[in-house]
Amino acid sequence: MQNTIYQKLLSRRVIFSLIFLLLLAAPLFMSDFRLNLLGKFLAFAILAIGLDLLWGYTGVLSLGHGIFFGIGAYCMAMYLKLEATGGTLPDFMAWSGMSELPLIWLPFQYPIIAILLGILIPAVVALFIGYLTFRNRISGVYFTILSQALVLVVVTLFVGSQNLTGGTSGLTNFKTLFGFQVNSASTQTAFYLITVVVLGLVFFACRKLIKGRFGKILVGIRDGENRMRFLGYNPSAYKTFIYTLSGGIAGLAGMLFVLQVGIISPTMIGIIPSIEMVLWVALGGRGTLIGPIIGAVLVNAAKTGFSESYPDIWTYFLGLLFVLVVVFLPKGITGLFEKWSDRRKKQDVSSSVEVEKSYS
Amino acid sequence: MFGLNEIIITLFNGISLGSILLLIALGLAITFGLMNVINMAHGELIMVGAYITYVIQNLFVNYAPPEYFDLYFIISIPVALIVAAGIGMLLEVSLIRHLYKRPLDSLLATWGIGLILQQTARSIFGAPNVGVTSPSFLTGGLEVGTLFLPYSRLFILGLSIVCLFSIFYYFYRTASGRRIRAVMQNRQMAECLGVSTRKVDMLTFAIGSGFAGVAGCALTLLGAIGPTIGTSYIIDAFMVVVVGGVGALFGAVTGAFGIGILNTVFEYVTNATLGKVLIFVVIIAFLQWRPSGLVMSRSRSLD
Amino acid sequence: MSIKGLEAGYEESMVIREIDMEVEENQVICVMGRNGVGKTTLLKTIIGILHPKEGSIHYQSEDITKARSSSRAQKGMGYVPQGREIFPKLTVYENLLIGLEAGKQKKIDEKIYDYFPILKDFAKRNGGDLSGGQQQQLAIARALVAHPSFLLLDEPTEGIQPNIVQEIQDVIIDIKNTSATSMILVEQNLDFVKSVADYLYVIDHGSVVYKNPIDQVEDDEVYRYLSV
Amino acid sequence: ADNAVNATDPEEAEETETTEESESNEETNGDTIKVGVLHSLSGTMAISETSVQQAELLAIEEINENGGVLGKQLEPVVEDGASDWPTFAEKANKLLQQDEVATIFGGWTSASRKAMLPVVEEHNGLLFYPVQYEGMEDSPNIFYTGAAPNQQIVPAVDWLLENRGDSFFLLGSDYVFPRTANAAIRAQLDNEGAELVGEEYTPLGHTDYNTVIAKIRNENPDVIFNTLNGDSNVAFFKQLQDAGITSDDITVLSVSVAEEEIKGIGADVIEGHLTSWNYYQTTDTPENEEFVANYQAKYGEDEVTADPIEAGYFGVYLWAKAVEEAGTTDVDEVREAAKGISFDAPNGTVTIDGDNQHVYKTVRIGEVQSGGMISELWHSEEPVKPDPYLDEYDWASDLSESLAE
Amino acid sequence: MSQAVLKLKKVIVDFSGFKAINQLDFTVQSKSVHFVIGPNGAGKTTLLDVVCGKTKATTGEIKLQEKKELSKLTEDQIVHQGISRKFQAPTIFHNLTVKDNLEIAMKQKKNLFSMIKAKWTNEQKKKVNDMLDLVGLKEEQDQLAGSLAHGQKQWMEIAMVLMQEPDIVLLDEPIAGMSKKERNKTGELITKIAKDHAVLIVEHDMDFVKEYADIVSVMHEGQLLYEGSMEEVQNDPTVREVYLGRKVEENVVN
Ligand SMILES: Nc1ncnc2c1ncn2[C@@H]1O[C@H](COP(=O)(O)OP(=O)(O)OP(=O)(O)O)[C@@H](O)[C@H]1O
Ligand SMILES: Nc1ncnc2c1ncn2[C@@H]1O[C@H](COP(=O)(O)OP(=O)(O)OP(=O)(O)O)[C@@H](O)[C@H]1O
Ligand SMILES: NC(N)=O
Ligand SMILES: [Mg+2]
Ligand SMILES: [Mg+2]
Repeated sequence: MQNTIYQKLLSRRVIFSLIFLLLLAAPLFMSDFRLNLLGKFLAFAILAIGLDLLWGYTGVLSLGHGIFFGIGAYCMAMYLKLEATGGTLPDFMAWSGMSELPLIWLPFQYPIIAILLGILIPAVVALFIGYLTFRNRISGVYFTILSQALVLVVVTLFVGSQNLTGGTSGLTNFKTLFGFQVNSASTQTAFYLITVVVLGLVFFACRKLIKGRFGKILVGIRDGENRMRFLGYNPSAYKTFIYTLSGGIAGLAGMLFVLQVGIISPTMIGIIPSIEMVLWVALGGRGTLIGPIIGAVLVNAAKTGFSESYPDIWTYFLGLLFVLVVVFLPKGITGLFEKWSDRRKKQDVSSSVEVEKSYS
Repeated sequence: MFGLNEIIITLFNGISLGSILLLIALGLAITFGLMNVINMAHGELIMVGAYITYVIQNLFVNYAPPEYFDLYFIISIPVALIVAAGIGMLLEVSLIRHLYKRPLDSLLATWGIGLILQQTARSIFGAPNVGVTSPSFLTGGLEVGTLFLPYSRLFILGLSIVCLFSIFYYFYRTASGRRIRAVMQNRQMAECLGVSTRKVDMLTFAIGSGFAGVAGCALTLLGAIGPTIGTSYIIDAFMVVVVGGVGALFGAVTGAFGIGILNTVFEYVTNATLGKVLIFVVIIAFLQWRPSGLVMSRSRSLD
Repeated sequence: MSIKGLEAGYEESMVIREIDMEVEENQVICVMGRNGVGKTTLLKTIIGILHPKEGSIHYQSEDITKARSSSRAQKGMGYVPQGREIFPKLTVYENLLIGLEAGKQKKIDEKIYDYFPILKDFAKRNGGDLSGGQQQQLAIARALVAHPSFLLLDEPTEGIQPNIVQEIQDVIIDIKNTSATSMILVEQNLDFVKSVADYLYVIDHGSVVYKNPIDQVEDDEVYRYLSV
Repeated sequence: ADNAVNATDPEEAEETETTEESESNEETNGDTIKVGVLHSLSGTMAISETSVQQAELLAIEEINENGGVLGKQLEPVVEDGASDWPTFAEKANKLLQQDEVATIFGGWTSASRKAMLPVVEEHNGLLFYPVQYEGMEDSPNIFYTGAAPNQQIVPAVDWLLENRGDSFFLLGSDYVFPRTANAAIRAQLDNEGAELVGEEYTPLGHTDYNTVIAKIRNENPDVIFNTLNGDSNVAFFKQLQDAGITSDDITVLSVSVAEEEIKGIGADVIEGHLTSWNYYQTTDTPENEEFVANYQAKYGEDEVTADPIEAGYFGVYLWAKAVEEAGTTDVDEVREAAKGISFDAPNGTVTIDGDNQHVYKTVRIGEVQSGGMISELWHSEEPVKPDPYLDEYDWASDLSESLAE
Repeated sequence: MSQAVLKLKKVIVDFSGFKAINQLDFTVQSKSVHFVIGPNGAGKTTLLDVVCGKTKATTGEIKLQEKKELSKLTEDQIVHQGISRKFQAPTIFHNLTVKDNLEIAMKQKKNLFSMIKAKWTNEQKKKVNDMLDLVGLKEEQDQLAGSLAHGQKQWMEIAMVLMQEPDIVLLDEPIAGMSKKERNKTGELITKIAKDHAVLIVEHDMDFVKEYADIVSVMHEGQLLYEGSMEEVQNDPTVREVYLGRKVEENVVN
């Protein structure tokens, strides 16, 4: 028994490393356009890992991760925009009657600060919201719906503050980063590789976090928050921490997104993308760390594929995909794998107990 | 700054917005509040109601004598109810029933359903908005002094109250309603006591969906009818239910009118964008005070 | 009721195996056994919450192995689950009304309130607010209002104050005497069992290891099965 | 297969900038020329954009029936922008890099155009953008076939001041087009000594106009200059009518409401209000008669045509003509050849202005009729030269100065 | 007997008008097995709820060791004050193994940052192993807790309570659903615990109470009806009337 577990672990490690190497080698055999798409998907995958920490492990479903993603992306974009306009005011500010750079844009003249803020601001926003909601034991669907309303508000705010954010159009038309042409093929390849490395780092950091006792506590909070209080834990603190962490990770993902896609706009942080983010996790398999990565890549690949092949009716397929996966693969794709390998191993009775999870 | 007149008209507008919110949230208060199904396709069921109204209007234009035209709207309401309920029932049988134990999953699956329904509408009716002409008895309004209260608004207010009371009566005063509540609280035990939970589930989801249809019908008086009509209302509907307290019908009423009035006031003194932001701040503050909505249901169980 | 070769469990783990049981009209069968041997699982299978992998259940000479719980209830089976399973947000009165779903009568028999007077006092309170013991009483009452012809009781005295335990015992005896109701009763308390049962089964590891009419039961023997 | 082709050519992105490379691409395309058609077919913008897409496909079909371009058939590659600007960028990238299309016809919102702009510039592609917009832009890789502000908004304000009164209420959706347009209108009103009594913005998709209407009622303007976009128009006009305010009380002039939108609003609701465009379905030219007939024959008798639909339609012809002129689909040569090219479009003769790649168009102000058609009240003497930066107007000098940077 | 560890003064718990606990004064002595009995609905569970912070007292004060006021603390803070609670229905973590359940219950620093760094120490391993032995769940240690039988779950929950090494142990009907033999084992365990801790138990099984109680409090309608040894309690006529009934009476006579 002990032995097989060890073997499993070992083989898993091998598989992970193989995938990682394959991703690193992708520039050798993929076209620029496809590589760029894959890089975008992997940025999404980073976010999905953070979201899964929150949902799969801690049982908090956020339909509002778009805003953290967005804030990170905007931070990066603000720097890129300033870099592109080279000292003059960005065009949308001029149209909105501004005469000088607003205060909150000032720090974003410096790339390092912009990058740091791209992680910090979303994390702090999450910390603030998390503190206010979890402290008061707003949980389950209440939190979920609230997080969704939050998206609505943030988007409204971003759209409404056109002089600061570029409004509906968002920020685009970038030129350079650290002096490199952001749109050139070689820079894009570099961005892709950075994304792969960041993904790997985030993955292993999160894995380390949840493999220990900490992870068990998260599961405890997911399955019986109140019970954890009577064991002496303060679930609010844990939830707030994970929320903050996943907010920061989302911000990081947003930055990588902007670098590769070259635009961020409120449509990318709104209700619909926020829900889709959750779908990546669900589809890949929540409560596993590899699941969200698979989910993010597959859903987006499917989305791109469907829409390229059937531009006028592709949403049928996407909708159907969601429905089928949720109904028939409640544990996502990784759940399918698990079932499959379980069946092959025909383990003893103990593992076969199906326990109903109730996440709310 | 404010004259009495302004206060009254703002109040009326707030109540009117509240009644719209209530109407779109009532069905959701059933499917989400009672059944715990996070039905993201609720907005698309509203869309179904709106398109039904459009279709019936066109039937009247093409086949009925013009003097009967206004009747189309009266007929649309029950038809929208029935068709939306039918679609709801179909959804329940094919999909929702697999998801009762997984409320958050229901969110995802119904999101997919929403996508499919939207695309279906686009395929059938085309992507552009379609036009519905309000019946003549609902154009114009009631003039009270300097106030002007549009009939369409008054009608929606009345309709939402009628819907509310029929739902309340049904759920809290009839045996069938009691069965529904029992099943929603403990499906397995209700089954063991002889309640056919399959029937009850189907019926309940159908009722919730049906009221979405009615809301869609009413919304044709106010706004655009297109494939994405649902998305503009769905968040508001959920907010109403959450502020009111999930599972509490009366909470939904207070939630709807509370949000409606506050939103109108905020929007009046600031602008539409800021109004939206302010209302959210108020809701967060409110939930600090009442974390599980206005009508809290204390339960002794641990989780 | 006749049960033949019943096997049931959760997912892939079989909890009960090859259980045969005959219950005649107006007979009270008692099931005893240590924790986790499958008593609850047996009752759940009989009422239809669990579906057996093997074997059959016949009730009033009808095969109900595949029937839904609700139709079993409609056929006159009543169930008092372990853990009470009260509808928490229905009032006590409404809980009882749901109990009526399975029967033909439309009104609650006042006799219920004679058995459990607190139910009348608390009629308007939410079921979920009752104390553990109060809920247990409500659960029994809820099963009784429909006048079931076959009653499944899973540890009905768990968590009940002694004088009410006594009353429940009386109620069971009363039902046995005044109607033709058959019962399967799961209990831990041998004294209680002896005072109401006609027949005793002891289950261990999912199978019947001992059965005897109650008058032939020897305490020591039973205790031996009940201990390890 | 596409992947495989591209894999052999990793530096392709850079090389497309050189002419030789583009020509060699052309050869691999064989007997057809691929053109991209990129509009929102799903999401909220689909309500407007699908019809433009239809018109462009109609034009492509017509051109193909007449022998194609340079003797080759056009092969439309349709993509869905999904009402999401990053998706527009992605798909534009895909069309240029993967499909190597000769040009893209697409976009509706200014935001979608701004998303595609860096992509077409980076890969030296072409974009034909068919919708009226706020101006302040002239990318060498974009042809703007909709109206510039001086071809729609400025003359509309002039006309209103002359004919309807001088107290204005500005109502718009909260994004770049209405905000920028209104900045120009403010300057213009200021210059004319007219009165601005209110300015309100509502989020895109806003559906409750009670409060805005209450504000309008308080201010009682002569004119509401309406730059609302999309669904909001339906809600606004329905609720305006419910509030008992008719076109006799206050004139609403809209710049984003055309025949198509009127269908969704209901003609009786908006009857008597005004619009400003370059084209109406009722525009009386032989080209238009044919266009409407063909469009309805293909897409149904109930379908209407409208300004952006027409602009999408003639954009395809303008491109085709420029390609014929250039004798190649090479972007730089087409751009050069396009300068000054004219085409007899349904709205009249349109000419590409070589300075800014916008087109000369006739301005028309019309009134909505009970049947949903718009009848022209006024039109400019001749096609107006496009002036995206409003350079010709003194009152706009502040504005364009700050914007030109 | 030694000093009082827990003292309730004039505590009222009001559920929208219904006083589940009404002006209750209540004291728990250290190192004693203190049983609370009383009719269904007397307020016993509510008493435990109030002590462990699950329910907030409407008025009154609850003091630990004469100084610490509990009613202001949150549930988890109360746990760290040394009060642990087992609930009436087993509430355990179904998706964790038996061992994991004990691991997270174990006494340790339970704030966020200590937990991120937490590692098994040898001492901790031993503690968990000993506890598994004690409650006889050694073989099941790697099973998911959800797959245990009702009785085993009860055991595991007691183990979880003990892992917290509390000063005061609150048990709500710990032997419900246990067989005779297991009851005895539980009883012995309780006696063992009470060597260093105070144990407050709600129970309906009179035989069990009789065997293990140091002090018995009888609650009725939210108030203390009687307090004393089991013998005294059994002989009190009011207690007999409202609670015990005739059978126990017979037993007592026998
Ligand atoms: N939901 C479940 N999923 C998986 N296994 C279960 C489930 N419920 C019970 N079991 C297993 O089934 C076996 C029998 O449980 P059951 O509840 O029938 O026992 P019991 O005899 O009623 O015990 P008790 O006296 O404690 O009530 C136990 O070993 C338990 O592990
Ligand atoms: N949340 C609540 N709302 C209303 N009444 C409540 C609530 N909680 C408890 N009660 C009432 O308070 C009384 C005391 O309940 P409690 O659970 O303390 O009883 P108990 O002594 O533990 O009974 P049992 O022995 O049956 O478990 C009961 O009458 C119960 O109905
Ligand atoms: N260009 C526009 N109408 O957004
Ligand atoms: Mg049991
Ligand atoms: Mg109790």
